[in-house]
Amino acid sequence: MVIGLGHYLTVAAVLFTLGVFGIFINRKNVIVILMSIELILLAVNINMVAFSTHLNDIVGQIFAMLILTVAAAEAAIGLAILVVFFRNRGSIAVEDVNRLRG
Amino acid sequence: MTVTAAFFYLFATITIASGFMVIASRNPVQSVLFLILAFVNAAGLFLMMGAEFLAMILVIVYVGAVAVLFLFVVMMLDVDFAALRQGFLQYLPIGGVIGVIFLLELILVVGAYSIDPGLVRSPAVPIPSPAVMTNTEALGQVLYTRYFYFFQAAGLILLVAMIGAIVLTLRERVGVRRQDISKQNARTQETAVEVRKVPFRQGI
Amino acid sequence: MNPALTIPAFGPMLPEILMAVGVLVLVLFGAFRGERPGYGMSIIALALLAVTFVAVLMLPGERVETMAGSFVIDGFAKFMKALTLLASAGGIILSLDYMRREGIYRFEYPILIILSTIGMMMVISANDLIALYLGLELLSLSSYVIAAFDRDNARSTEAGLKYFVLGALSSGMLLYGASLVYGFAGSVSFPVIATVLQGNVGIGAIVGLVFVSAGIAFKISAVPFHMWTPDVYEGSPTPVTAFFAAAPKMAGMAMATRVFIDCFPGILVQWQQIIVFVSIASMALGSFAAIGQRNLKRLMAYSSIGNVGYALIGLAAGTPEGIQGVVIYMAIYLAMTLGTFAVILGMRRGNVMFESIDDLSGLARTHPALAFCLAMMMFSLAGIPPLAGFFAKFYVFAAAIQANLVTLAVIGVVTSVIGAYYYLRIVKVMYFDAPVERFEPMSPGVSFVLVVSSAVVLLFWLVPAPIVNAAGAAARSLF
Amino acid sequence: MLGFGILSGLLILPLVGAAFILSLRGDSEAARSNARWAALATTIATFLLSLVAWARFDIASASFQLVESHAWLAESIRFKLGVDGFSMPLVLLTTFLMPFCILASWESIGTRVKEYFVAFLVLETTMIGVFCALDLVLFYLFFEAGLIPMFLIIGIWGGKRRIYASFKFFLYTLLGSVLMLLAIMAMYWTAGTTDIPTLLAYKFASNLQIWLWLAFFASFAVKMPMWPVHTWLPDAHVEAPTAGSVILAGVLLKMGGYGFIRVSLPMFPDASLYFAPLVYALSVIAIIYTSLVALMQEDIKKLIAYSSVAHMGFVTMGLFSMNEQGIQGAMFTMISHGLVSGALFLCVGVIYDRMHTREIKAYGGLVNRMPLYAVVFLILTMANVALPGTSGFIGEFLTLMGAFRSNTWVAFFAASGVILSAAYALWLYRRVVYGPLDKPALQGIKDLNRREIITFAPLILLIIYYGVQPGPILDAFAAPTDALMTSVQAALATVKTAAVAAH
Amino acid sequence: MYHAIVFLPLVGFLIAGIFGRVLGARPSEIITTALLFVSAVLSWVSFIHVGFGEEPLIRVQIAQWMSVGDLQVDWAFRIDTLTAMMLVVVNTVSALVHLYSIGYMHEDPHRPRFFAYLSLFTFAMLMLVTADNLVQMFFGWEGVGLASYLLIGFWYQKDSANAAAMKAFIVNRVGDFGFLLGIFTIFVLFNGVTFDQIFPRVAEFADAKFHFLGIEWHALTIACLLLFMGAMGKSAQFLLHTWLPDAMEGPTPVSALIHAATMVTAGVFMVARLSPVFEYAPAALTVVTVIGGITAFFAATVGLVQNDIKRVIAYSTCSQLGYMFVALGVGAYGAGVFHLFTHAFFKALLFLGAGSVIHAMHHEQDIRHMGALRRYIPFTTAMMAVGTLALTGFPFTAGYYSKDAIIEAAYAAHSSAGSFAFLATVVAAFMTSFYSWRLFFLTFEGSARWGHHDHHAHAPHDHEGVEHDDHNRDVEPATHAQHEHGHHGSHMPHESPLVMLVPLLVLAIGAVIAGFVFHGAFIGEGYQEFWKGALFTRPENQILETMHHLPGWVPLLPTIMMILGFLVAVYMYIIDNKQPAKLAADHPILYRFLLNKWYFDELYDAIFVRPAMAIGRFFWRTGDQRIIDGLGPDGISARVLDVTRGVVRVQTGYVYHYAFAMLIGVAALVTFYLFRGAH
Repeated sequence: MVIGLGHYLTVAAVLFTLGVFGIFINRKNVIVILMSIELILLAVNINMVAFSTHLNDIVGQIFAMLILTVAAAEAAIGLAILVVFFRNRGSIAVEDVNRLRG
Repeated sequence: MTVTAAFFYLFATITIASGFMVIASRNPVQSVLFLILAFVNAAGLFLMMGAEFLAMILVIVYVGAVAVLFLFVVMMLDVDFAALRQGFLQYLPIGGVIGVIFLLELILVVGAYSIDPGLVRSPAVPIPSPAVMTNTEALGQVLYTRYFYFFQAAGLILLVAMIGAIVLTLRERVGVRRQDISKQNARTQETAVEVRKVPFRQGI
Repeated sequence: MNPALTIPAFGPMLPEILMAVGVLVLVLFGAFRGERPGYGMSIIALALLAVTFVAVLMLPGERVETMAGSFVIDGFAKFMKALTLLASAGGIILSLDYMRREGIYRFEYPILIILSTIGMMMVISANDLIALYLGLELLSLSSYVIAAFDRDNARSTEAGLKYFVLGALSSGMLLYGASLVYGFAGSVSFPVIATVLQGNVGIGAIVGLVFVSAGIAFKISAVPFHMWTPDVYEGSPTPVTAFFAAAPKMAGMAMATRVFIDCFPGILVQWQQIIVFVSIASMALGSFAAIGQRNLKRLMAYSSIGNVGYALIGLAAGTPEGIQGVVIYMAIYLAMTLGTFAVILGMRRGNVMFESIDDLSGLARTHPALAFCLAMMMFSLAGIPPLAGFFAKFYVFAAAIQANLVTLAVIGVVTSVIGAYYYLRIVKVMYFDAPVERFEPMSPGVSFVLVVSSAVVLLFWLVPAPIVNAAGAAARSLF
Repeated sequence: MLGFGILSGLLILPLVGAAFILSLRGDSEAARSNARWAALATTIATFLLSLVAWARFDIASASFQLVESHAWLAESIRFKLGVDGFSMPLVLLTTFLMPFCILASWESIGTRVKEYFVAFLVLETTMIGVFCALDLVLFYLFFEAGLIPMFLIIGIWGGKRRIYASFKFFLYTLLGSVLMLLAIMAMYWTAGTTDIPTLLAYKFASNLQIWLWLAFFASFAVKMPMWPVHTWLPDAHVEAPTAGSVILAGVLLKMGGYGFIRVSLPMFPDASLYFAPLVYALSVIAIIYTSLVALMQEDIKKLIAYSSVAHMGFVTMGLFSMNEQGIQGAMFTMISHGLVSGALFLCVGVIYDRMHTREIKAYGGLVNRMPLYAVVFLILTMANVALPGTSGFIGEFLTLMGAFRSNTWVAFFAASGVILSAAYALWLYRRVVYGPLDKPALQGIKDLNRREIITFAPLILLIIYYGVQPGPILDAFAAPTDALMTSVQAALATVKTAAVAAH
Repeated sequence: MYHAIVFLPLVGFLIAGIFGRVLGARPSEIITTALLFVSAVLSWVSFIHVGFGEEPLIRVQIAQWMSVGDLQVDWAFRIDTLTAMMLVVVNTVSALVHLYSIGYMHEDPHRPRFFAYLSLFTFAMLMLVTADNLVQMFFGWEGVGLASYLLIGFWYQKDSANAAAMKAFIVNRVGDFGFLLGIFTIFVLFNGVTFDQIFPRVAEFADAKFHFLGIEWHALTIACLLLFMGAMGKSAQFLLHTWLPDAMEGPTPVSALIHAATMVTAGVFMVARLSPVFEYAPAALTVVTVIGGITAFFAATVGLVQNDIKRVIAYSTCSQLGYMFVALGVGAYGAGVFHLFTHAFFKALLFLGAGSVIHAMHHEQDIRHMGALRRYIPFTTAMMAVGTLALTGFPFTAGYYSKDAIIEAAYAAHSSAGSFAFLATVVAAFMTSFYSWRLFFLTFEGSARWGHHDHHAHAPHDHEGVEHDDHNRDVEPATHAQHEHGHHGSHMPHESPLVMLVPLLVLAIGAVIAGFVFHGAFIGEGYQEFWKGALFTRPENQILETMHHLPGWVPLLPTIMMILGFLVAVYMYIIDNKQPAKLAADHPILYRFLLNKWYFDELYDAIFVRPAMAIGRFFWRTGDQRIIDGLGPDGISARVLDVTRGVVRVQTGYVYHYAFAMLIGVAALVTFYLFRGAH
């Protein structure tokens, strides 16, 4: 049984779905949503690296690396926003993020 | 079953299981920890694919910095673990069904790849054989030359992250006494000492 | 193979370089100068934008690739960059007075706008998926921050949070799609992808295309990836909303055009269906949902969703005429949006800003000129000739008819009639209802934006040639 | 052509007046008065200019005259103006009616005077533009642009349900015309131009004609308005201020008829023949249906509005009868109806200004205190029922004759409108003007004042003059009608040949 | 000259109409009357010139009216004997009525208006009779309708007058509906509407067919029938007669001029004018005969029981018009026109006489409340007697020649329609005699029934021309009718002023001698020389010949009927005046049937007026408001709002819903492409 590209892609697909699922199924707090996003990015990275290896093209790894960088930046900003939101509302429950609607 | 396959299934299973626990765990601290677990195992997968540098980065940057940041924030925000609210289970079935369908479709799509490799392609920058240079070196060679534009752009993004985090969270606290070295250095006798002539018998 | 030996051409990147260097200088300047009253930082930022604008205009018109093929400049990019710069400048000018009076001014605001603008320009010139992603992230991350810029305001931070969460999700989707496209086409470079993906391609690439489209659709707030828009527009500080409604839309549409026309021209049949679907859904939702709004900013959010739908009609056509329509549409939409937000920013009494439609009641009596301008904006948005908005719609619908997308065009005009209802309602409130208390006089910056955009909207029909011809040239440069 | 011609002048002049009024400062009585006089002067100047155009117009020629063409959207979409025998009289009608509208608003408009006159002047430009445009996009531009000032006029200075009426007016007509816009585009891509003279010579494929015709029909039918898309009109009329109603009935409705004769009939002759039965049916229904509805109205303006719908039924019927009598009669009906219904709305305005109600019940016996008014109203009523000797007769007679020539059923049913119109018009007259003056509120009502007499006199003189001497207008229609007939006959011949071949 | 004849009344109208208020009443009266007299004198001149001169046809072109394609319509006069005769009738009667009105209307504050209307009417009537084409005739046709409308509604404060005016106009329009279609048919056939274009070519179309309403008709028949519909309306023939009795709401001189002498005969004139066409449409002529016969009979029966002095005469007019149509229908155009001519004199006389009575009785019109007036107003009585004799056909009066000629012609036609018409006219002759004498006796003989009946006079519709409105600033107190009226009952009936009596006298002379003098020219040996082809008869039409060779009893029959009618009237109203009431009581159904005019008004109300209103209301409330608006704009906007509410509800504000929407969007697209298959 050879572990091929398909296996990695499947793992990535499952992780991606879990990430997406985590975003809309989560009712607890926003931080988990941020983690779900990290899962999605992780899935993408697995994809990228898998393809990179498969295609024998290093660009995929470059891409993955840049995604990692950006993901870090994103996490920083996300957490910063979360903090100011918490300061204002005293909660980070997802259900409390609903002042704006209609 | 080869060793490769065994490791693959080990890493893959743990990654997916911890990924699931990230979103399923009731305690966000546990979620962060599962996230770290997922990252570490994913780094294993990276290693198996030959992306050693990325695997290292994943552990260092993600586990070392990002995940810890998460942990820090979770602790700091002192979240109360409120009970699941009404309405959650109501949406779970339909959400689950759509999620599962979505997943199956994705697997179907990526599965198709392994069967049909598709068109002949020529890579822009082929990965040099590990014998010629290491993965890290290969990355470095193109990142700072051919792709230095991306590198600069990533720098700008990090700058934004920095500015953003500061502008959002930094508060100038009034009434906090701080040491201001330049101010101290700039003091001269004239500014520091005031000589006043005290009128006789009148007080200041 | 040693690419390091060839130094890429920096000329085409001059505007970006200017901006990047400028923004670093600004950061340093701001950091050392600290918080001071006055418009200093903003003025410098505006000057920077102006210089960049000139640099953009001086770029060559023909297509040039640089940075190992990651960066491209052509007539289209030139035109859209110019529009984007104007939009950003508008965003800064509109914020001049507001931020101070609301007490939320910090020098980082113009810096973030500039950074975001750099992202937009990168996106417009992106010639591969990585450049696209990086530009998009630069744009988005700055946007998340300025959405939450009023950090002591629950609504603003909520807007920032929602924008961030959904934006991150969408960029995740875009990335996933990009990874699939990369995997199935074997390259991230648009020209390569374009040659590889021709005609009957595998499902993998198409699913990748779907995910990429989702990411793009999120940025231009097209249905069903629009849901952040009303909330973010309502919650953000008004100048920020104006900026969001104007600048990222320019970049977003440019990005969409770039991706679909430059990267996936070979599978037009496939993506055309996505665009048609998204376009119809956006037009319909924009029209219907806006009717139920009382808040002007929220209404403008739905309006922008609808307008994106119309602009996408031109893209769906996939022809030079269609792209010309998109370009013209965006140019005119820019003027209408900035003008409308200028009026919204003029709704102030003392320290209170008003943003409900009812607060406009009787504006025609208290501020005839203001009301007139807003009314013209509304009629223009509704697409009534001879105002500019009509021509915007004219070109995209004409392209759709030419491309035989008659159903799309018919749905488009019908929804535009439905949409006309809510624009009319604003006119009605201003002109037919009894007046309420006067607003304060507008600040000079806001008035300036209003006057310029009103002039464009009102007088476009007399001298349409400059924009039309430039847009035509821009569109042809893509084909 | 570098310079601007006389038609540009007609378009620009009202805008100049509007700009001048806008530049007036303040809302003092003096400013209002200046605005009124400026508006009056502008409209009169425009009218005089249109007379100059009329003088330079060669009535015998069927081609477009006073043509000017400026670069615009594209090489094939130009800012092109010109008039022929169909449009010139309509231009004159527009410029002629405008001063009366200004006069009618002299005292009745007390609020936001400047805006009011600006709106009217802008409206005038758009109306003239519709009739002068020689490019379909330009035509559409003016066609739609008129909605804006009219919307404001109804909405700001209208009656109780003005908001409903203005929205209905706006959205209804907008919905109709957007389809026309799509058709224009389709024509553009098919023929490569939107230049009207070129398109007149272009032959569209028959199956395409059907769709294009329907799209244009959607617009023109709403604008006319034809049954069953007429319901915006009564509401708009009732709520609009007097001058608004005058313009609405006098000019705006004519755009639909003008569109038919400018676009539908000559450019899509096959489709026009194909759909003629539909138009006939709708016209006849309109005539009978709306006449009956008019009979039961309790509001004077609504009654006149419904009668307008019926009269427009005569217009469409005449146009699609596709013979000289029908077409020229229809065109004449439009001119005549412009004068008559315009004057009738002015008439209603007179008593509305005094009593602020349009309920028929509120009136009665006006002749006792307003003999002059009664005379004016009588003449207009008679013109409305198409009494020979008034201009109304010429049009109605000719359209009926045209219809009779092409289909006796249509003429038969349409002619019943002759009876019904007498019924509703006279009944209105009886209830409003005749009878004893026993309503207390009416005891102090005053007869026409000097301004009102000046307003009515020319209208009535023209109505009677054209009833006795319709030549000046009818002759203008003759040449283009002949040209149109030639092309329609050619199409008819083709269809017949095809039919024969099919058998 | 012809310009003067036609346009002088117009001048009078304009002067009185526009400057009447400035000039005052008396100058207006004098100007209009004087102009009319000039016109009348000129008419006589032209009549003698045309009728007894050489020139067959004079055509006077005035101006072009319409020129559209093949349709050429001019303003032009066509003067032949028929026209000249009509000019005489119209202008003479009109001039006399003008004169008479000076006296009759002297109390009325709106005299300028009244005289303006009269002149307008005269002008329109002249345009009608001088028309050289059908459209101009239609102009006059509708013009007289307008004038009639205005004059019937002259006393606009009376609701009944307004209603009657409206009714007259609308019923006439029903006729005009046919007239118009007739014109169109003629145009389609002949490609022209001018008589000169039509008449020479009629024979070509003798057998032509024409599709009308999906049926193939004999072309000329359908054209004539449609045109005749117009005539029916204007001449108040059966089915379209209902307006005429109501028209008596107008001032009495109006009734004399318009609703007796001139306008109502326009239909007769039209058929006579178009005799070249009708001659080729025998079926149409049959219809004309039958309708005429029915009208003659029907109107006479109703006339038997009416109590309003003017209504009796109105029904009489209606009946006499039926006679005229009978004559036309059987082809005896001369007889019809001759009766038109004579009828104008005696019927105008009767009306004006009735006016004089009403004047004398202070606006009392009910003959049951009169009686014994012979002693108070002897001159009027005499004049009325002359009129009655002429109407009933007393030998050697005008009616004797013309009416008897018609009855003979009907007999001579030897057709079933003719026989029917003969029967109807004979019976009608009897009834005419009866009701005329009944009227006469009730009014002038017997006992005075008016002294103690003052309460009745206050019923509003019974007063003619009384200004009730004290607020009216136009009322001149000295001549205010109420002044006299207030003392009603204490005044004796009085003879009318001279200005009213002179016209009576002139007309009486006409009523006596017109038949005797002109019968030769109109229907006798001078026929051809007199008419010179203005009345066309086909060679096969030999009715005038046949009339001279009838069995002896036929010419005597009308006279016998006249005498019978007289005798019955004498018996019932002089000898045993309880009889009428008893008769009415014995036959209540018949009596009420007749009294209510065969219930025509009620019938029309039920089948036309009410349904029209009901349908109108239905179309408005249900059609327009519920269906069209309900399904159209209002319905759509309501649906749009429903959708809006739904869409807005989806925007919950929860991030997970938003994310879910995105997921669904992507999933849907992916699914779409998966199942569509990437091809």
